[in-house]
Parts: sequence; structure tokens; C-alpha cells
Amino acid sequence: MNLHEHQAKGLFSKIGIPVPIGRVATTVDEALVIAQDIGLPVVIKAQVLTGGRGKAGGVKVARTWDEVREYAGKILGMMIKDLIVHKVLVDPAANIAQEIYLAVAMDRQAGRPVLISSSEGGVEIEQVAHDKPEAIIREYIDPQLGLHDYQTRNVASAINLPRAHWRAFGDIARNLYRCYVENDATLTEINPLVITNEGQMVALDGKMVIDDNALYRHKDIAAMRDLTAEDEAETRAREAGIAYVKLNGQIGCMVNGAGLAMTTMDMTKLYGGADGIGPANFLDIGGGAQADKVAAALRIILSDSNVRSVLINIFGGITRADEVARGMIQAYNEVKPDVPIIIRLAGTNADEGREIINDAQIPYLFGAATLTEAAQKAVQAAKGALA
Amino acid sequence: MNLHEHQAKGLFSKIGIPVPIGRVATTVDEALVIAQDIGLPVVIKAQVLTGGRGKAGGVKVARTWDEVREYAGKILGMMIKDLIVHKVLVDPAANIAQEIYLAVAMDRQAGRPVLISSSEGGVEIEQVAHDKPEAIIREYIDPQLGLHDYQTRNVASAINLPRAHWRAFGDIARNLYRCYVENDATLTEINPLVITNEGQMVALDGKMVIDDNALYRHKDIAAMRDLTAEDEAETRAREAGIAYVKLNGQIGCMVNGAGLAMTTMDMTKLYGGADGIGPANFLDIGGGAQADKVAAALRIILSDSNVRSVLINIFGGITRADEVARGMIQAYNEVKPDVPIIIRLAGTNADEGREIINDAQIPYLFGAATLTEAAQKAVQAAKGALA
Amino acid sequence: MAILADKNTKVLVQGITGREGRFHTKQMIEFDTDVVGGVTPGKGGEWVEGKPVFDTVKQAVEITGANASVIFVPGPGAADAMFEAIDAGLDLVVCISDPVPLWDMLKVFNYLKRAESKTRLIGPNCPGLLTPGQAKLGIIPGVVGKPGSVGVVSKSGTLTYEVVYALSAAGLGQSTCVGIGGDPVPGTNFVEVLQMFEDDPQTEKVVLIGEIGGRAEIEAAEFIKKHMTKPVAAFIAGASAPPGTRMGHAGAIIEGGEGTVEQKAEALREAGVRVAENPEQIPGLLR
Amino acid sequence: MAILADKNTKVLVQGITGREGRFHTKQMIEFDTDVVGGVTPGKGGEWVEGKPVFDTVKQAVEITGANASVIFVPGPGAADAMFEAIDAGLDLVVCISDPVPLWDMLKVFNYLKRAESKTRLIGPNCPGLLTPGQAKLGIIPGVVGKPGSVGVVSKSGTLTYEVVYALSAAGLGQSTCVGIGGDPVPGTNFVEVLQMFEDDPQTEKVVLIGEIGGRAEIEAAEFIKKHMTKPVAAFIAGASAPPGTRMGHAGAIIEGGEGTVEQKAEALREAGVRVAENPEQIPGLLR
Repeated sequence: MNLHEHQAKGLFSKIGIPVPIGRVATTVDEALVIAQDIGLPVVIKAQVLTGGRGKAGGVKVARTWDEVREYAGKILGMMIKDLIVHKVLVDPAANIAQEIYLAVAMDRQAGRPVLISSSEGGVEIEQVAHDKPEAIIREYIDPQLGLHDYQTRNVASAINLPRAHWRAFGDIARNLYRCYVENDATLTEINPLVITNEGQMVALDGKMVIDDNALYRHKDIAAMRDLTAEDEAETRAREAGIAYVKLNGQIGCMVNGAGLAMTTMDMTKLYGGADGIGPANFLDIGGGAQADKVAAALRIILSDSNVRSVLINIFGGITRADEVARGMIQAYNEVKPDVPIIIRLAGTNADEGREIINDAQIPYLFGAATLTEAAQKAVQAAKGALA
Repeated sequence: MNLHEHQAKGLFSKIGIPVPIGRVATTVDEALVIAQDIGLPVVIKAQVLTGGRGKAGGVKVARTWDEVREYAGKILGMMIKDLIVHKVLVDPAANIAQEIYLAVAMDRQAGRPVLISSSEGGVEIEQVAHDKPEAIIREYIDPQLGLHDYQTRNVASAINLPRAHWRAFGDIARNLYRCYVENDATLTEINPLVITNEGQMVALDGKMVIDDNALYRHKDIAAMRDLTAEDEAETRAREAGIAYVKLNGQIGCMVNGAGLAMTTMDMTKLYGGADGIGPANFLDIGGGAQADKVAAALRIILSDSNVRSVLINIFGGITRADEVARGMIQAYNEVKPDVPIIIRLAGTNADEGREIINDAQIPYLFGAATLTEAAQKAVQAAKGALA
Repeated sequence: MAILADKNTKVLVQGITGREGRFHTKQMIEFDTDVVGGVTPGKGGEWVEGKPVFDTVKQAVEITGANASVIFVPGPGAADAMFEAIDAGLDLVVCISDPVPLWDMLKVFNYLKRAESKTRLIGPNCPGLLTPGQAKLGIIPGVVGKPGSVGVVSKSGTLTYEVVYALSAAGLGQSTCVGIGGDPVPGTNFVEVLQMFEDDPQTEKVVLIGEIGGRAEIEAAEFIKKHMTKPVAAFIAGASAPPGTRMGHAGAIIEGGEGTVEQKAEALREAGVRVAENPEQIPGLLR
Repeated sequence: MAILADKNTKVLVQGITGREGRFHTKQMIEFDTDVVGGVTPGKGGEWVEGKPVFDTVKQAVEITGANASVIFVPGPGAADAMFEAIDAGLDLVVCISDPVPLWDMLKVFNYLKRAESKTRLIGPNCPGLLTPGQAKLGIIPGVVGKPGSVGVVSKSGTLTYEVVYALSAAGLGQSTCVGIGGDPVPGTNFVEVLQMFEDDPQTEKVVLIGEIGGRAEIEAAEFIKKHMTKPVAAFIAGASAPPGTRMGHAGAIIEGGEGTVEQKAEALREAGVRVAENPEQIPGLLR
């Protein structure tokens, strides 16, 4: 789960990392009140869960009250990569002497968290990695011992930080790591961490990604989920215990298992890509395939108005495919979809399952023997070319 | 540093271990008020930093108001092993169905904390170790991973705890370990941990020893030190940065270094033991031997009215013994002690140092060339037999 | 021969009295596995599918002589169950549980890296492993497999069943099928399983099924290039997944431009691996 | 030969700019030690006694080629300094710092027990070690020693100086004198040092100086009985100490009836060790 900048900075602040004293506004008037509290100039920053908001005009420095009014008005309601901006963060504008990058991330291969820092702050770290890889310093952390003081000094030394700032840098790095551990984060990032002209270190921007697998033990963070920033269907799917990610294609996919779900999506693209056809979603219905869960999944898929056909791909393993087929038909009759549906059943009793589907003689419901055939039929159907 | 029962139980309670709801009284009236609050019967328990208070009559169950008055009156002011009882804990009397022993201690050889438990609670664990060693269960704890849930189940199983209590036992064990770690304890002990007739688990008695080396980071615990329970001279020594432990002999010792200080004590006993003569104290004056520190140490030693002679044993290493000798004479002239003092200087420039002492011609100030000679002279002096 | 487990493996089921534990215990027994007992704290003395239930792994090992376990306990208790199994000295632990917090898994992972540990952990969040005709530790449907000489290693569940089923249908039996799981830090990685297949006399060819996210397939490619003599075919899922979005598995996410199908397929091809665009091509690529 | 350190040992001083660090750096240099530099975070670029000061151990090692360090930083920073030295790959680390919280030391101790670590840690709360005529790492007064063939290992500080001084005065020079420190969990214990002396061709006889508390001397006795061929003399301090009271050193406390001088002396005598009642007897016992 990704946190908004203001949420991440809220957690930073709670753990002792200095952040600007700004607040969040949902209207222009609120933005003006906050700006009056903290004084001009201010930075008005769109709170959206995507990168590139700066380039999209979602971050502006306002030096007058008119500018606060103008920029807040422009940014609130703006679209950035399909997401509407509902909130802005109004922060005091800092006098920046130096910008640093500082993050704690997970190194999968090492199975360890790693402190990453760079003197090249303020730009995307992938850009630095590409242009100037030697400017990125990595210090691995023993998860059982935590970040040693000496490690923060090694990093401070390696990024050529003036020694006057070592202690503040060490405190911030240790707190950032604590923030990472205590909140079950998989990423905590400060970019930029700035040294102001007054010699203070401040986390000007913040990013946090929380381990979804651990959200159950962080009710406070789980409650921060911004439902307005998420597709409504995704919210409903999560509530139904279904893994669903909305995409931009035309073929709705319903699959049991994440790997097979990705593969099914890939097949629609493989056979439809040349015609601009691809998956409308990722959907993993999980184990078994009871009629009510299938029905819920169907409704979620069909709530996407781009969907032109649906591909259901179920591998019957311990659950037998004939049972799955019966559940499918029941769900179909409940939801009564108005687009063609291709069902491919594989595994145990797949032949019997296919027969049940065919025998049901439902218009718009087609069987397929292989994934290849199913994907091809779904592409045809999406193009309106399947009878 | 040892904590009182009520202090240990206060820390237990804070961390979530169930303890009785009693409070501490310093007068009979206070004890009555507490007993009225919690209801009869109550247990009145002397709060002294020594074992064996039960045998000494320091723990009594009071079933009537008269008994509360009587027992509180008797116990307050009682002497238990040289210590006056200034406080009693008034706890509700529990209906005990079973008594268990549970502790976290340090295993020096393994370099690990160890959870120790026994179904034989309520008696001293050394007694159990002696009579029925197989009844003591030890589970080693990885200090970097903490106490695993499964370990508490292994212990619960090994002490034949009824399964209905496993969860409560696991919670208490984990909290006891947390209490150990978070407070830098070297021992946290619940003895007995009882199961009441009502099926509740309660820590009826508690003991904690805190690592003196870590007290600097636990101001709250350092402030719990009971100065009334400690020799006044020990308090003054601690404030002067001197390690001092009052003992019961007649020869005051002043030494630089803990090992040499123990050895010096041992020598007085070796040569005086047959005549009932031995060390009056342990005193490590630390590095160097400036005149003011020597003077402070001398005053502390002489505040013990049992002292009949003083043995000063200083190994001049990097500090030269002749310098030490000059400091000694200055301190001597400041304090003007009225008992014989034997000074033994060894190491660098020891001969010059001895000459300085001898040349000073101070009555009651005697030099010695070896530790053996010094100890023998100190014993003679304590017997009044040194001219 | 097979790898990891065979008919001599004595298996405990941790969490045997739960719904999943009960069901799959029955399935495992039906597919030839020597299940010797189970563990559920507080339920020692019960019986499930004719097998004794113990309160602790320690007791269960002492009494049954088990040398492996399959963990079905829910995610929040999974790390404790893994530590219990490791500390009891089991040779093989298969953790089906999902979701397991990454931080919990990190502790287990680093604990296993210490020299004194001899336990092999598969998972978590994995379907387990299947040595057709000999043993099944986990939830891979036994019917999909068939004894033979193809080694299968995969991050996925049902996608693996598909591929194994297709192999069996094409007459290509398997030595062992290993699902290592789709979490970012698995107990056992591709390279370790590939090494086992390379060393296993029964295994002649290998199938690797990967997905987007992380660098595990790149490391596998480097290993194959340097150390493998047996032919390998592969499929990588997630070609159509957009960056920055988690596709079901905690590990299946393209971050900072790393972990795309393209990169992985390219590295594997360069290592001489035949990479399928469509998993149904795999039996053909092994001919 | 000597053990642990000789004239080829290149020594860093951690905490070199502090009062103690500065003073003992001078002392160490005077007694032949090859001090190559020091470390104090934030003071890199300064010079102490003609030796360069660095901000981190890593830099210091890169530039000076140091393979050992002596730590003089105050107790609260001691664990971090030990980890820094260990992670920089030094062969030998001598930690003088006192007091070091036991919990901090436990972390260091268990970290060292992992297989990958090659560092030998002496201390904390110890006087360090002295190889007369070659190297001194710590605060043992160099003048007390004299090159020779007696190995000395001790929990104590000044008591050790006494004994070493007495040995030298009696014409018995030392191979190496090692103060392991009086804390409950030292980085290196008696047995490890005894093994080194047993293996060292220069060492012919060994002196062990123990004290009350713990079982270290009992373990030493067991080791001597089983594995030592060289004669050992010993003294144990604290015969007159009452149970339950800490005698200066954090480790010097008789708890639960364990760790008395009697028990220890008995075990040592049983192992063939000559045990002195009075430390001034030791040179005589070595004849």
C-alpha cells in the first residue's frame, strides 16, 4: 500500500524526523488559511499516488495570496495520470542549500534492508542510477541488529556530507529505519532531504510503501487508505476478498491463482496486441470457485465499461472442473452479463466441465479447450467478431 | 541494582503481567487504609532487599482488622539481616491452586538470556535445583530474535501446565522477557506465579536485578534506588565515583582496581581470620590517586566505627608511586585519621614512594614493601599490637 | 532419486486441525506421502485422518521421527511455526501460509543463513512440492503429476499445475515439481533448486516458471549459463503488467524499471534457455 | 612468537582524540606498538602523537592497512565501535571501555559467534594485552613486563600488573599478558586464551588470574585437565567476599551459591593447577 506524501511525512514527524510544518487542504479556502498560518511563500503540492506530478504541474510555489488562490484552484481537481487531485499539501517554501536522497529499501536477493543515499537529491533515484551510478551509496542493514551509528557515518562520509551535519543525518537515517521497521514498510524514502540555508536538515518530500501482508497489524495505517485515489471496483474487490487491478484493455479476465492470472492477461495481449486489444484487468479469484464468488467477480469485471469480452480461465486441481462449471453457470444466471464470455477449464475433469458448459446452451457463453484457443476467442469477441 | 518486590511488580504490571492490586504502606494507618480498599484477607509483606524475609517473620496473612494492625506494626521497623523494614506491601491474599516458578536470567557461558521455569514454585530455585534438578526447565533465547511463542509452549508442556493456561503463560513469559530487555535487567523473576482457584494467573511475588552498567539509560529506574535500604557510606561513595561495599570486619581497605581490592581484602582475612579479623569494606578508588579522591575514600572508610586499621594498597602503573605517595600524605593531613594506616605502594617508583612515606614521619602511618607484609601489619594494628 | 522429498520422507503437518490442514493432510496421504503426524498447540492427543496430533513440534519429532513438515498455520503465526520447525532440526520445511509479513520472513531467512542451520525451507506463500508417485508436501494436486525426468521449479501455483498437467498429458513425467512461492524473499530460490536438479541423476530436463518483479530469474539465468548442463525451458508471466502495480503476489511488481518480462526472457535466452511466449508451448520446447 | 599481537600488528586507536585515547596512544607508541592511526568521528584530518585521525574505521583501514584496534570510546558508544571494527574486518579488537551495558555486549558476542566473523575481541572492561618488547594494546603499564616465556591471562587490571611485575622482578619474563576483563560476558574467555598459549611455542608456563562469579574458571579447569600440557599456576580473588554483592566488576558476584573461590580453586587443583592463596606466591609456584 502506497502512502500519500503528507501521510508519510506525518509518520516521519511522529518518529522524530524534521518535516515542514504544512497541512493538507481540500479547498482553496483551506489552502489560504494554512498559508496564512505558516506565512508566504508556500509550496502547493498535489497529493496523488503516482510519480511525475511535478512535470504535470502539480507542484507550485506561491509567493502572493493571489498565487495561493490561483495554484490551489488549478491543482485541486487536476488529473494526473488518470487520478483526480482531491487534496493539496501546503508547506512553507524552504531555502535549499543542498538536496540529498535518503531511503530504506528491501534488497530481495540479500534478504536485507538497505540504506540508500546520494548527494544527488531531488531527482528520481532511477535517473541517478542511470546517469551517475557511483553517486549512489548502499549500506546493508542486519535486520536482527538494526542500523549501527557507524554505518550512518560511513554513508555520510561517502556522500561527502559536511561533517557539521553528520549527527543530524545519523539521527534522521536511524529514525527513517525505525519508521521502516515499526510500520512494516518495504520502502521509506526522503527525496529530497534538504539542508536549508539556515543549516537545518528537513525531509521536504516523503514516500512510504507498506507491506500489504503486514497491514493486519497496523490498523492505523490501513485506515489511511485513500479510497478516493483508488478505482471503486478495486475497493469492492478487496472487500470481497478478490485480488483485482484495473487496467486499460478490453478483455475482462477471471482466473484462479496470480501467476495464471498474469499469464491469461499476457495471452490476450499476445493475440490481440497487434489490434490494440489487451487485458481489462488482473483478477485472481483465489482457491476454489464457489458460485457467489464467481458472481461477485463477474460483477466487478463488468463494472468496467471498457470490457468487451470476458475470459474465465480456471485450473481445476483439487476442486474438480465439472464442479467449477456448475458454479459458473449458476453465477452466469445470477449476473446475466451482456458481453461474450469465454470459459476455459483445465485440469481434473476438464472434459466433463466443458460438456456442462456446452450443454447449458447459453448464448454468449463459449467454451475453449486450451488457453491459446480461449485467448484467441476472447480477442475475436472483443473485436465483435465472435458469433 | 536490586529492586524491591513492589517496584518489580510495578514494572511487571506496566508491561501487562497480572499482579495483585496491593499498595505500599510506611505506617500502620496506611496499611489499614489499603486493607480497607482491597478487602480482607490481606498479605503484609516486608519490603527489604534480601532473601529469607518469610522465615524472619516478614510476611503475614491478616484476616481481621486487628491482625492488619498487629502485623503491620510488627513488621514495620523489624530488622531482617541488618536491614530495617521501612515499607510493607499490602496485597490481597490469593486463593492459590498452583504455584509455578518463572524467570529470565543470564547464562554467561552461552552469552544468552534463558527462560527458567519449574512446576515447583514458591520455594527458592536453588533449593529446587538441589533437590529436584529435573523439575527445572531451561529454554535459551536468541537475543537477536527474542522469545518465540513456540518456546513458551515447549516450556508449558515440559512443566506439565494444564493446556487451558498455555496462552496466559505464554503472554506472561513473553512480557517477562520484554520487561527484562526493555529495562536492561540481568534477572526478572516471578516466584511464585500462581494459578488462583478462580483460574487466573497472577505474579504473586517479583524480583528484578538491573544491570548497573546500563542504569544511565534508565533514569526512571535509577530514581527507584532505595537509599534507606543502603548504607549511608555506600551512597556517599557512589556520589564520589568510588566503588565501596561495607562489610563486617575491622580493616578498612583502599585499593586501585577491583581485582586487587578483593585480593587485599582476602589477605586481611588470610592473616587475620584465625583471630576473627577481616576486611571492613571493599573499596576501589579507580585510576590514578589524586589527593582529594584519597581523602574522600579515607573519610568513607573511617565513617565505619568498626574500623581499627586501614590498609592502603596502590599499584603504581602509569601513575608513578612517588606521586601517589605525595597525594597520600596530603590526604592524610586533611583527614587526620585516628587509627593506624598501613600503606603499601608497588610498581613504578615504589621504592621512592616508600621513602617519601617513611620520611614524612607521621605517627600511625606505616609503610610496607609487600602485600603480605602490609596485610600482616594491618592485622596486627587492628589487634592493637602495632607500635 | 528426485529432489528434496521422496517416499522415505516422514512428514508432519503443522496446523493439522485447521480446515486447510485437515483437507490437505487427506490429499497428501492419498498421494503416497508418509504423513506421520501433526501439530496444533493445545490439541495434542487428538487424531486427524488416523494420524496423531501433538502440542509441539519437539514432541512430535521425538515420538514420530519426522524429518519434514508442511505448515498450514495462518500468516500471523507462520514465522513462529517456521522457527519451531527449524529449531526442532527438521531437514525440510514447506510453508504454504500466505500472507506472511515480509519482516517476519526476513528474520527467518537470516536465521537460516547462519551456518549452524541445516534446514531447507520452501516458501512461504507457495504450493509446496510434488515428487510424483512418492511424496507430496503441500497443495499441488497430485493428479497433475506423473513420474518421469523433468524437473519443474516455479514461483506460481495454478500456472505450475497447468504446466505440469500439460507435461504429463504430453507424456513427459516429472522428477520433482517445486513451487518456491511468489514472495519477495523466499526461503529457497531458483538457483538453489536448479543446482539440485543439476545434481539429481533422475532429472534430465528442467522447466523454470518465473514472473515479473525482482531479479531471481536473472540470477537463475546467470547460474544456468555458468553451471547447468541440462536443457532448460522457461516461461515468465506478466508481460502485460504495468509497472508499479502488485499483481497478486507480493513479489510480482515491476519497480524502478527492474523486473520486466523482457529483461528476464532476454537474460534466459542468452543463457541458452528456450523461453516460451505461451506456457502451452513448453512441452514442445522440451522435445 | 607470542599470541594475539606482536611487532607486526598495525594498530588503530578508536576514540584517539579523547583524554584516555590520547594518553594511552602515547604510552603504546613508547612501548614499541606500531600505532598507525586513530578514529574519531568528525575529527578526521587531525593528528594525534604524529598519527593521522580518520572519521571511520573503514577509511582508516583502507589508508593505513591496520589489522587491529584498541577502543577507548565511552561505554554508551562502545558497542557501536566494536561493530564498526568487526565489520571493517579487523583481526583483533581490544575494548577497554567500561561500563558497557550487558545487553549491548550480548549483541556483539552473538554477532561474533556467527561463522563469517574472523575477528578476535578482547574485553570490554579490560586492561588489554601486552606482548613485552613487541606490542601493547591497551593500558597495561609497559614497564611491568619483560620478554620471556610465561603466558598470563587474567580477569583483572591492577592485580595483573602486580603479578606481572612480580614475575619480571623474579626474572620470569612473559610471552603475552592478556586481560580478558571482568564483565559477565567477555569477548574472549579463559579457555580460548589458554588454547592459544598451549599452541604458542614461545609460551612455556601459564598464569591464570580469576575471581569470584560465574563459571569461567571451572570451564578453564576442565579445559586444562583435558587439553593442556604446559604447567599452570593460578590465583582466584574474592575469598572474603560475601554472596550476592557485586565486587566492583559486573561479573564478580556470587549468585545462588555459584562462583565461590573455594569451588574454583578446588576445580583448578583437581586439574593439576598450582593455586596460590596469595598472589605473591605465584613466581615461586612457577619454579
